[in-house]
Amino acid sequence: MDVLYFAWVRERIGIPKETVDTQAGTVADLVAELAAREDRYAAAFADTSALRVALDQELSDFDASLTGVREVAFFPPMTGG
Amino acid sequence: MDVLYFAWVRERIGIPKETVDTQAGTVADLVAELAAREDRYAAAFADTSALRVALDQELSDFDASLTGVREVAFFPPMTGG
Amino acid sequence: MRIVVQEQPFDFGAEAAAFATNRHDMGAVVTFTGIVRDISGDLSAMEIEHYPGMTAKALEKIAAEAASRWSLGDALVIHRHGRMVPGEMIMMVATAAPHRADAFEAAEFLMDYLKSRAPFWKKEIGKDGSAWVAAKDADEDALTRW
Amino acid sequence: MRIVVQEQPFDFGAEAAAFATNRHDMGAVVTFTGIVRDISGDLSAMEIEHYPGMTAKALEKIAAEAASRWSLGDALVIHRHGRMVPGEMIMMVATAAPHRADAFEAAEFLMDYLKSRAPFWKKEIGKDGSAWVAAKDADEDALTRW
Repeated sequence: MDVLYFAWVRERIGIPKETVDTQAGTVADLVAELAAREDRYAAAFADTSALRVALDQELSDFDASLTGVREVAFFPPMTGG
Repeated sequence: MDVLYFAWVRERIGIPKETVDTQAGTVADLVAELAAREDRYAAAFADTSALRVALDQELSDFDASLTGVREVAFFPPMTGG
Repeated sequence: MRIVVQEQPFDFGAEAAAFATNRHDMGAVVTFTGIVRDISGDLSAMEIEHYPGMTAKALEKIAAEAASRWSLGDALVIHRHGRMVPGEMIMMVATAAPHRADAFEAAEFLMDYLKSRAPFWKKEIGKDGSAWVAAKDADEDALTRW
Repeated sequence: MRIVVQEQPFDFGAEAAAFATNRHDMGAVVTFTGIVRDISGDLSAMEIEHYPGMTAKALEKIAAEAASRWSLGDALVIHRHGRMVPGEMIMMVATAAPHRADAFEAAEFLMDYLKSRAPFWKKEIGKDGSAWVAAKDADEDALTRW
Protein backbone atom coordinates (compact mmCIF):
# COMPACT_ATOMS: atom_id res chain seq x y z
CA MET A 1 0.00 0.00 0.00
CA ASP A 2 1.30 3.44 -0.92
CA VAL A 3 1.18 6.01 1.87
CA LEU A 4 1.53 9.69 0.93
CA TYR A 5 2.16 12.70 3.14
CA PHE A 6 1.54 16.35 2.31
CA ALA A 7 2.35 19.78 3.75
CA TRP A 8 3.55 19.72 7.38
CA VAL A 9 2.78 16.01 7.71
CA ARG A 10 5.31 15.39 4.93
CA GLU A 11 7.82 17.74 6.56
CA ARG A 12 7.48 16.12 9.99
CA ILE A 13 7.82 12.59 8.70
CA GLY A 14 10.53 13.67 6.29
CA ILE A 15 9.36 11.82 3.17
CA PRO A 16 6.55 12.45 0.67
CA LYS A 17 5.70 8.80 0.05
CA GLU A 18 6.49 5.27 1.12
CA THR A 19 5.25 1.76 0.54
CA VAL A 20 3.92 0.13 3.69
CA ASP A 21 3.33 -3.55 4.26
CA THR A 22 0.44 -3.72 6.69
CA GLN A 23 -2.45 -5.84 7.91
CA ALA A 24 -4.21 -2.79 9.36
CA GLY A 25 -7.97 -3.09 8.95
CA THR A 26 -8.84 0.60 9.24
CA VAL A 27 -7.15 3.96 8.79
CA ALA A 28 -6.99 4.31 12.58
CA ASP A 29 -5.18 0.97 12.83
CA LEU A 30 -2.67 2.12 10.21
CA VAL A 31 -2.14 5.40 12.07
CA ALA A 32 -1.46 3.49 15.32
CA GLU A 33 1.02 1.26 13.51
CA LEU A 34 2.86 4.20 11.91
CA ALA A 35 2.86 6.31 15.10
CA ALA A 36 4.52 3.43 16.99
CA ARG A 37 7.43 3.36 14.56
CA GLU A 38 9.49 6.44 15.39
CA ASP A 39 9.22 9.83 17.08
CA ARG A 40 8.79 11.68 13.77
CA TYR A 41 5.72 9.55 12.99
CA ALA A 42 4.40 9.91 16.52
CA ALA A 43 4.77 13.71 16.20
CA ALA A 44 2.98 13.78 12.86
CA PHE A 45 0.08 11.64 14.10
CA ALA A 46 -0.12 13.08 17.64
CA ASP A 47 -3.48 14.76 16.99
CA THR A 48 -5.52 13.12 14.24
CA SER A 49 -8.27 15.73 14.67
CA ALA A 50 -5.80 18.07 12.94
CA LEU A 51 -5.42 15.63 10.04
CA ARG A 52 -7.41 14.58 7.02
CA VAL A 53 -7.15 11.30 5.14
CA ALA A 54 -7.85 10.33 1.54
CA LEU A 55 -8.29 6.74 0.35
CA ASP A 56 -7.52 6.20 -3.31
CA GLN A 57 -7.78 9.98 -3.80
CA GLU A 58 -11.17 10.44 -2.18
CA LEU A 59 -11.60 12.17 1.18
CA SER A 60 -12.45 9.59 3.85
CA ASP A 61 -12.51 9.03 7.63
CA PHE A 62 -10.17 7.55 10.19
CA ASP A 63 -12.58 4.71 10.94
CA ALA A 64 -12.85 3.71 7.25
CA SER A 65 -11.81 0.22 6.16
CA LEU A 66 -8.59 -0.23 4.19
CA THR A 67 -9.87 -3.31 2.33
CA GLY A 68 -8.98 -2.97 -1.34
CA VAL A 69 -7.32 0.42 -0.84
CA ARG A 70 -4.09 0.98 -2.76
CA GLU A 71 -3.24 4.57 -1.81
CA VAL A 72 -3.65 6.33 1.54
CA ALA A 73 -2.78 10.01 1.93
CA PHE A 74 -2.44 12.01 5.17
CA PHE A 75 -2.47 15.79 5.23
CA PRO A 76 -3.66 18.81 7.22
CA PRO A 77 -6.98 20.55 6.39
CA MET A 78 -6.79 22.03 2.91
CA THR A 79 -6.13 25.70 2.33
CA GLY A 80 -6.61 26.21 -1.39
CA GLY A 81 -8.43 28.97 -3.20
CA MET B 1 -39.46 73.76 -14.30
CA ASP B 2 -38.06 71.11 -16.65
CA VAL B 3 -40.07 67.90 -16.84
CA LEU B 4 -38.40 64.82 -18.35
CA TYR B 5 -39.94 61.53 -19.50
CA PHE B 6 -38.18 58.23 -20.09
CA ALA B 7 -38.91 54.82 -21.61
CA TRP B 8 -42.64 54.14 -22.18
CA VAL B 9 -43.64 57.33 -20.35
CA ARG B 10 -41.68 59.29 -22.97
CA GLU B 11 -43.25 57.21 -25.76
CA ARG B 12 -46.81 57.69 -24.47
CA ILE B 13 -46.47 61.42 -23.98
CA GLY B 14 -44.52 61.72 -27.20
CA ILE B 15 -41.75 64.05 -26.05
CA PRO B 16 -38.60 63.51 -23.94
CA LYS B 17 -38.69 66.88 -22.20
CA GLU B 18 -40.69 70.05 -21.77
CA THR B 19 -40.69 73.19 -19.68
CA VAL B 20 -43.76 73.49 -17.47
CA ASP B 21 -45.00 76.61 -15.77
CA THR B 22 -46.71 75.39 -12.63
CA GLN B 23 -47.71 76.35 -9.11
CA ALA B 24 -48.01 72.67 -8.09
CA GLY B 25 -46.86 72.19 -4.50
CA THR B 26 -46.08 68.47 -4.70
CA VAL B 27 -45.25 65.87 -7.32
CA ALA B 28 -48.81 64.52 -7.00
CA ASP B 29 -50.21 68.01 -7.71
CA LEU B 30 -48.02 68.24 -10.82
CA VAL B 31 -49.14 64.79 -11.98
CA ALA B 32 -52.82 65.83 -11.58
CA GLU B 33 -52.15 68.99 -13.55
CA LEU B 34 -50.38 67.15 -16.39
CA ALA B 35 -52.93 64.29 -16.51
CA ALA B 36 -55.71 66.84 -16.97
CA ARG B 37 -54.07 68.29 -20.09
CA GLU B 38 -54.59 65.66 -22.79
CA ASP B 39 -55.35 61.96 -23.23
CA ARG B 40 -51.70 61.06 -23.87
CA TYR B 41 -50.77 62.53 -20.47
CA ALA B 42 -53.75 60.90 -18.80
CA ALA B 43 -52.66 57.55 -20.28
CA ALA B 44 -49.06 57.98 -19.10
CA PHE B 45 -50.09 58.94 -15.57
CA ALA B 46 -53.08 56.57 -15.24
CA ASP B 47 -51.32 54.39 -12.66
CA THR B 48 -48.66 56.22 -10.68
CA SER B 49 -47.85 53.03 -8.75
CA ALA B 50 -46.21 51.90 -12.02
CA LEU B 51 -44.10 55.08 -12.12
CA ARG B 52 -41.05 56.46 -10.39
CA VAL B 53 -40.11 60.10 -9.97
CA ALA B 54 -36.76 61.85 -9.58
CA LEU B 55 -36.37 65.43 -8.33
CA ASP B 56 -33.19 67.14 -9.46
CA GLN B 57 -31.81 63.72 -10.38
CA GLU B 58 -32.49 62.02 -7.05
CA LEU B 59 -35.18 59.36 -6.63
CA SER B 60 -38.11 60.79 -4.68
CA ASP B 61 -41.79 60.23 -3.90
CA PHE B 62 -45.09 61.47 -5.29
CA ASP B 63 -45.89 63.32 -2.08
CA ALA B 64 -42.58 65.22 -2.09
CA SER B 65 -42.59 69.01 -2.25
CA LEU B 66 -41.53 70.76 -5.44
CA THR B 67 -40.21 73.83 -3.65
CA GLY B 68 -36.85 74.77 -5.15
CA VAL B 69 -36.91 71.86 -7.61
CA ARG B 70 -35.66 72.65 -11.12
CA GLU B 71 -35.93 69.24 -12.81
CA VAL B 72 -38.62 66.56 -12.41
CA ALA B 73 -38.33 63.22 -14.23
CA PHE B 74 -41.01 60.54 -14.63
CA PHE B 75 -40.19 56.98 -15.68
CA PRO B 76 -41.10 53.32 -15.11
CA PRO B 77 -39.18 51.16 -12.59
CA MET B 78 -35.58 50.82 -13.70
CA THR B 79 -34.34 47.72 -15.47
CA GLY B 80 -30.57 48.17 -15.73
CA GLY B 81 -27.81 45.69 -15.04
CA MET C 1 -13.46 53.58 -7.58
CA ARG C 2 -14.28 54.13 -11.22
CA ILE C 3 -17.74 54.66 -12.75
CA VAL C 4 -18.10 54.64 -16.52
CA VAL C 5 -21.29 55.19 -18.55
CA GLN C 6 -20.79 54.93 -22.28
CA GLU C 7 -22.41 53.89 -25.53
CA GLN C 8 -19.48 52.03 -27.08
CA PRO C 9 -18.49 48.46 -26.15
CA PHE C 10 -15.91 47.94 -23.39
CA ASP C 11 -13.11 45.38 -23.34
CA PHE C 12 -14.16 43.07 -20.49
CA GLY C 13 -10.93 41.04 -20.48
CA ALA C 14 -8.71 44.11 -20.41
CA GLU C 15 -10.84 45.82 -17.76
CA ALA C 16 -10.96 42.71 -15.55
CA ALA C 17 -7.21 42.11 -15.90
CA ALA C 18 -6.31 45.75 -15.18
CA PHE C 19 -8.62 45.75 -12.17
CA ALA C 20 -7.10 42.56 -10.70
CA THR C 21 -3.44 43.40 -11.38
CA ASN C 22 -1.02 44.68 -8.73
CA ARG C 23 -3.38 44.09 -5.83
CA HIS C 24 -0.75 43.08 -3.26
CA ASP C 25 -3.05 43.73 -0.33
CA MET C 26 -6.33 42.41 -1.82
CA GLY C 27 -6.81 38.65 -1.79
CA ALA C 28 -10.07 38.55 -3.72
CA VAL C 29 -11.45 40.06 -6.91
CA VAL C 30 -15.02 39.38 -8.10
CA THR C 31 -16.44 40.46 -11.43
CA PHE C 32 -19.97 40.33 -12.77
CA THR C 33 -20.81 40.77 -16.43
CA GLY C 34 -24.31 41.24 -17.82
CA ILE C 35 -24.86 39.99 -21.36
CA VAL C 36 -27.73 40.55 -23.82
CA ARG C 37 -29.61 37.27 -23.67
CA ASP C 38 -31.79 35.93 -26.44
CA ILE C 39 -34.19 33.66 -24.58
CA SER C 40 -36.82 33.15 -27.26
CA GLY C 41 -34.45 33.07 -30.19
CA ASP C 42 -36.08 36.02 -31.94
CA LEU C 43 -34.38 38.97 -30.26
CA SER C 44 -32.78 41.28 -32.83
CA ALA C 45 -31.39 43.84 -30.41
CA MET C 46 -31.62 45.42 -26.98
CA GLU C 47 -31.91 49.19 -26.66
CA ILE C 48 -30.93 50.75 -23.38
CA GLU C 49 -32.19 54.23 -22.59
CA HIS C 50 -30.77 56.16 -19.67
CA TYR C 51 -31.12 59.47 -17.86
CA PRO C 52 -27.78 61.12 -18.53
CA GLY C 53 -27.95 63.73 -15.79
CA MET C 54 -28.76 61.14 -13.14
CA THR C 55 -26.89 58.00 -14.17
CA ALA C 56 -23.34 58.69 -13.00
CA LYS C 57 -24.69 60.30 -9.83
CA ALA C 58 -26.83 57.25 -9.00
CA LEU C 59 -23.99 54.80 -9.71
CA GLU C 60 -21.55 56.77 -7.58
CA LYS C 61 -24.03 56.79 -4.70
CA ILE C 62 -24.48 53.01 -4.95
CA ALA C 63 -20.72 52.40 -5.14
CA ALA C 64 -20.07 54.71 -2.17
CA GLU C 65 -22.71 52.82 -0.18
CA ALA C 66 -20.96 49.52 -1.01
CA ALA C 67 -17.59 50.97 0.04
CA SER C 68 -19.06 52.06 3.38
CA ARG C 69 -20.59 48.66 4.12
CA TRP C 70 -17.77 46.32 3.18
CA SER C 71 -14.02 46.34 3.55
CA LEU C 72 -13.38 47.10 -0.11
CA GLY C 73 -10.11 48.06 -1.71
CA ASP C 74 -11.68 49.14 -4.97
CA ALA C 75 -14.78 48.94 -7.13
CA LEU C 76 -15.52 49.43 -10.80
CA VAL C 77 -18.85 49.89 -12.60
CA ILE C 78 -19.16 50.13 -16.38
CA HIS C 79 -22.65 50.40 -17.89
CA ARG C 80 -23.51 50.91 -21.53
CA HIS C 81 -26.54 52.51 -23.15
CA GLY C 82 -27.76 52.45 -26.74
CA ARG C 83 -28.24 49.48 -29.02
CA MET C 84 -26.68 46.03 -28.48
CA VAL C 85 -27.16 42.63 -30.09
CA PRO C 86 -27.48 39.25 -28.29
CA GLY C 87 -24.15 38.13 -26.83
CA GLU C 88 -22.91 41.70 -26.36
CA MET C 89 -21.92 42.83 -22.89
CA ILE C 90 -24.22 45.39 -21.30
CA MET C 91 -22.29 46.14 -18.15
CA MET C 92 -19.78 44.91 -15.61
CA VAL C 93 -18.96 45.46 -11.98
CA ALA C 94 -15.75 44.47 -10.22
CA THR C 95 -14.84 44.49 -6.52
CA ALA C 96 -11.50 43.95 -4.77
CA ALA C 97 -11.32 43.09 -1.08
CA PRO C 98 -8.94 41.46 1.38
CA HIS C 99 -11.39 38.55 1.82
CA ARG C 100 -13.66 36.73 -0.59
CA ALA C 101 -16.91 37.16 1.36
CA ASP C 102 -16.61 40.95 1.16
CA ALA C 103 -15.77 40.90 -2.55
CA PHE C 104 -18.75 38.63 -3.33
CA GLU C 105 -21.27 40.47 -1.15
CA ALA C 106 -20.26 43.91 -2.38
CA ALA C 107 -20.55 42.77 -6.02
CA GLU C 108 -24.03 41.30 -5.38
CA PHE C 109 -25.08 44.47 -3.56
CA LEU C 110 -23.86 46.62 -6.47
CA MET C 111 -25.81 44.47 -8.92
CA ASP C 112 -29.00 44.45 -6.86
CA TYR C 113 -28.99 48.22 -6.48
CA LEU C 114 -27.90 48.90 -10.02
CA LYS C 115 -30.81 46.78 -11.32
CA SER C 116 -33.47 48.75 -9.47
CA ARG C 117 -31.99 52.13 -8.57
CA ALA C 118 -29.88 53.25 -11.54
CA PRO C 119 -31.84 55.01 -14.31
CA PHE C 120 -31.56 52.53 -17.17
CA TRP C 121 -34.46 51.05 -19.14
CA LYS C 122 -34.21 48.09 -21.48
CA LYS C 123 -36.27 47.66 -24.62
CA GLU C 124 -36.21 44.36 -26.49
CA ILE C 125 -36.38 44.67 -30.25
CA GLY C 126 -37.76 41.42 -31.69
CA LYS C 127 -38.54 40.32 -35.18
CA ASP C 128 -42.26 40.97 -34.54
CA GLY C 129 -42.04 44.22 -32.63
CA SER C 130 -40.51 45.71 -29.53
CA ALA C 131 -41.33 45.84 -25.83
CA TRP C 132 -39.98 47.52 -22.72
CA VAL C 133 -38.61 44.99 -20.25
CA ALA C 134 -40.78 44.97 -17.12
CA ALA C 135 -39.11 45.33 -13.75
CA LYS C 136 -39.25 42.08 -11.79
CA ASP C 137 -40.68 41.95 -8.28
CA ALA C 138 -37.75 39.66 -7.48
CA ASP C 139 -35.33 42.46 -8.31
CA GLU C 140 -37.09 44.88 -5.98
CA ASP C 141 -37.30 42.18 -3.30
CA ALA C 142 -33.56 41.52 -3.65
CA LEU C 143 -32.88 44.93 -2.11
CA THR C 144 -34.49 43.95 1.18
CA ARG C 145 -31.67 41.57 2.03
CA TRP C 146 -29.14 44.39 2.44
CA MET D 1 -16.83 22.84 -17.94
CA ARG D 2 -13.07 23.20 -17.85
CA ILE D 3 -10.74 22.34 -14.94
CA VAL D 4 -7.10 23.35 -15.16
CA VAL D 5 -4.35 22.66 -12.60
CA GLN D 6 -0.98 24.09 -13.55
CA GLU D 7 2.21 25.60 -12.20
CA GLN D 8 2.60 28.46 -14.68
CA PRO D 9 0.68 31.74 -14.48
CA PHE D 10 -2.62 32.05 -16.35
CA ASP D 11 -3.89 35.05 -18.26
CA PHE D 12 -6.90 36.15 -16.19
CA GLY D 13 -8.08 38.78 -18.66
CA ALA D 14 -7.91 36.43 -21.64
CA GLU D 15 -9.57 33.57 -19.71
CA ALA D 16 -12.36 35.81 -18.40
CA ALA D 17 -13.00 37.34 -21.82
CA ALA D 18 -13.01 33.98 -23.60
CA PHE D 19 -15.37 32.58 -20.97
CA ALA D 20 -17.84 35.48 -21.30
CA THR D 21 -17.79 35.75 -25.08
CA ASN D 22 -20.53 34.38 -27.35
CA ARG D 23 -22.92 33.54 -24.53
CA HIS D 24 -26.13 34.41 -26.34
CA ASP D 25 -28.26 32.42 -23.90
CA MET D 26 -26.46 33.30 -20.65
CA GLY D 27 -27.24 36.69 -19.13
CA ALA D 28 -24.73 36.53 -16.29
CA VAL D 29 -21.05 35.72 -15.89
CA VAL D 30 -19.31 35.85 -12.50
CA THR D 31 -15.58 35.46 -11.96
CA PHE D 32 -13.58 35.14 -8.76
CA THR D 33 -9.81 35.58 -8.65
CA GLY D 34 -7.62 34.71 -5.66
CA ILE D 35 -4.44 36.76 -5.32
CA VAL D 36 -1.35 36.26 -3.13
CA ARG D 37 -1.84 38.85 -0.42
CA ASP D 38 0.95 40.37 1.62
CA ILE D 39 -0.84 41.37 4.82
CA SER D 40 2.16 42.00 7.06
CA GLY D 41 4.39 43.48 4.39
CA ASP D 42 7.10 40.85 4.84
CA LEU D 43 5.85 38.01 2.63
CA SER D 44 8.46 36.99 0.06
CA ALA D 45 6.46 34.24 -1.59
CA MET D 46 3.63 31.75 -1.30
CA GLU D 47 4.27 28.08 -2.04
CA ILE D 48 1.31 25.92 -2.91
CA GLU D 49 1.66 22.18 -2.59
CA HIS D 50 -0.98 19.89 -4.06
CA TYR D 51 -1.82 16.20 -4.37
CA PRO D 52 -1.55 15.63 -8.12
CA GLY D 53 -3.51 12.38 -8.28
CA MET D 54 -6.44 13.84 -6.39
CA THR D 55 -6.60 17.50 -7.41
CA ALA D 56 -8.32 17.36 -10.80
CA LYS D 57 -10.66 14.64 -9.51
CA ALA D 58 -11.69 16.75 -6.49
CA LEU D 59 -12.21 19.87 -8.59
CA GLU D 60 -14.31 18.01 -11.13
CA LYS D 61 -16.47 16.61 -8.37
CA ILE D 62 -17.03 20.08 -6.90
CA ALA D 63 -17.81 21.57 -10.32
CA ALA D 64 -20.24 18.74 -11.14
CA GLU D 65 -21.98 19.33 -7.82
CA ALA D 66 -22.34 23.04 -8.67
CA ALA D 67 -23.75 22.18 -12.11
CA SER D 68 -26.32 19.86 -10.53
CA ARG D 69 -27.50 22.46 -8.01
CA TRP D 70 -27.76 25.57 -10.17
CA SER D 71 -28.93 26.33 -13.65
CA LEU D 72 -25.43 26.80 -15.03
CA GLY D 73 -24.42 27.12 -18.64
CA ASP D 74 -20.73 26.66 -17.96
CA ALA D 75 -18.05 26.75 -15.28
CA LEU D 76 -14.29 27.16 -15.27
CA VAL D 77 -11.76 26.47 -12.52
CA ILE D 78 -8.05 27.25 -12.85
CA HIS D 79 -5.79 26.61 -9.85
CA ARG D 80 -2.03 26.99 -9.71
CA HIS D 81 0.54 25.24 -7.56
CA GLY D 82 4.19 26.03 -6.91
CA ARG D 83 5.79 29.33 -5.95
CA MET D 84 4.12 32.75 -6.39
CA VAL D 85 4.96 36.25 -5.21
CA PRO D 86 2.53 38.81 -3.70
CA GLY D 87 0.14 40.21 -6.30
CA GLU D 88 0.27 37.04 -8.42
CA MET D 89 -2.97 35.26 -9.15
CA ILE D 90 -3.37 31.87 -7.46
CA MET D 91 -6.61 30.72 -9.02
CA MET D 92 -9.85 31.73 -10.66
CA VAL D 93 -13.35 30.39 -11.07
CA ALA D 94 -15.95 31.55 -13.56
CA THR D 95 -19.65 30.70 -13.87
CA ALA D 96 -22.16 31.49 -16.62
CA ALA D 97 -25.91 31.28 -16.00
CA PRO D 98 -29.14 32.66 -17.42
CA HIS D 99 -29.70 34.68 -14.21
CA ARG D 100 -27.34 36.52 -11.90
CA ALA D 101 -28.37 34.82 -8.66
CA ASP D 102 -27.36 31.41 -10.04
CA ALA D 103 -24.04 32.70 -11.37
CA PHE D 104 -23.19 34.34 -8.03
CA GLU D 105 -24.27 31.42 -5.85
CA ALA D 106 -22.50 28.81 -7.95
CA ALA D 107 -19.27 30.83 -7.90
CA GLU D 108 -19.46 31.20 -4.11
CA PHE D 109 -20.21 27.50 -3.73
CA LEU D 110 -17.22 26.60 -5.92
CA MET D 111 -14.98 28.84 -3.84
CA ASP D 112 -16.22 27.52 -0.49
CA TYR D 113 -15.71 23.91 -1.52
CA LEU D 114 -12.43 24.55 -3.27
CA LYS D 115 -11.07 26.22 -0.11
CA SER D 116 -11.77 23.26 2.13
CA ARG D 117 -12.16 20.19 -0.09
CA ALA D 118 -9.55 20.48 -2.86
CA PRO D 119 -6.09 19.18 -1.90
CA PHE D 120 -4.01 22.36 -1.91
CA TRP D 121 -1.86 23.62 0.96
CA LYS D 122 -0.38 27.10 1.22
CA LYS D 123 2.94 27.93 2.83
CA GLU D 124 3.94 31.53 3.42
CA ILE D 125 7.61 32.27 2.93
CA GLY D 126 8.50 35.37 4.92
CA LYS D 127 11.75 37.21 5.49
CA ASP D 128 12.09 35.54 8.90
CA GLY D 129 11.00 32.03 8.06
CA SER D 130 8.07 30.13 6.65
CA ALA D 131 4.80 28.76 7.95
CA TRP D 132 1.93 26.65 6.65
CA VAL D 133 -1.30 28.60 6.45
CA ALA D 134 -3.79 27.22 9.00
CA ALA D 135 -7.28 26.33 7.80
CA LYS D 136 -9.84 28.77 9.17
CA ASP D 137 -12.89 27.56 11.09
CA ALA D 138 -14.83 30.15 9.08
CA ASP D 139 -13.92 28.33 5.86
CA GLU D 140 -15.18 25.02 7.18
CA ASP D 141 -18.30 26.72 8.55
CA ALA D 142 -18.95 28.31 5.15
CA LEU D 143 -19.76 24.84 3.77
CA THR D 144 -22.75 24.46 6.06
CA ARG D 145 -24.73 27.10 4.17
CA TRP D 146 -24.98 24.94 1.04
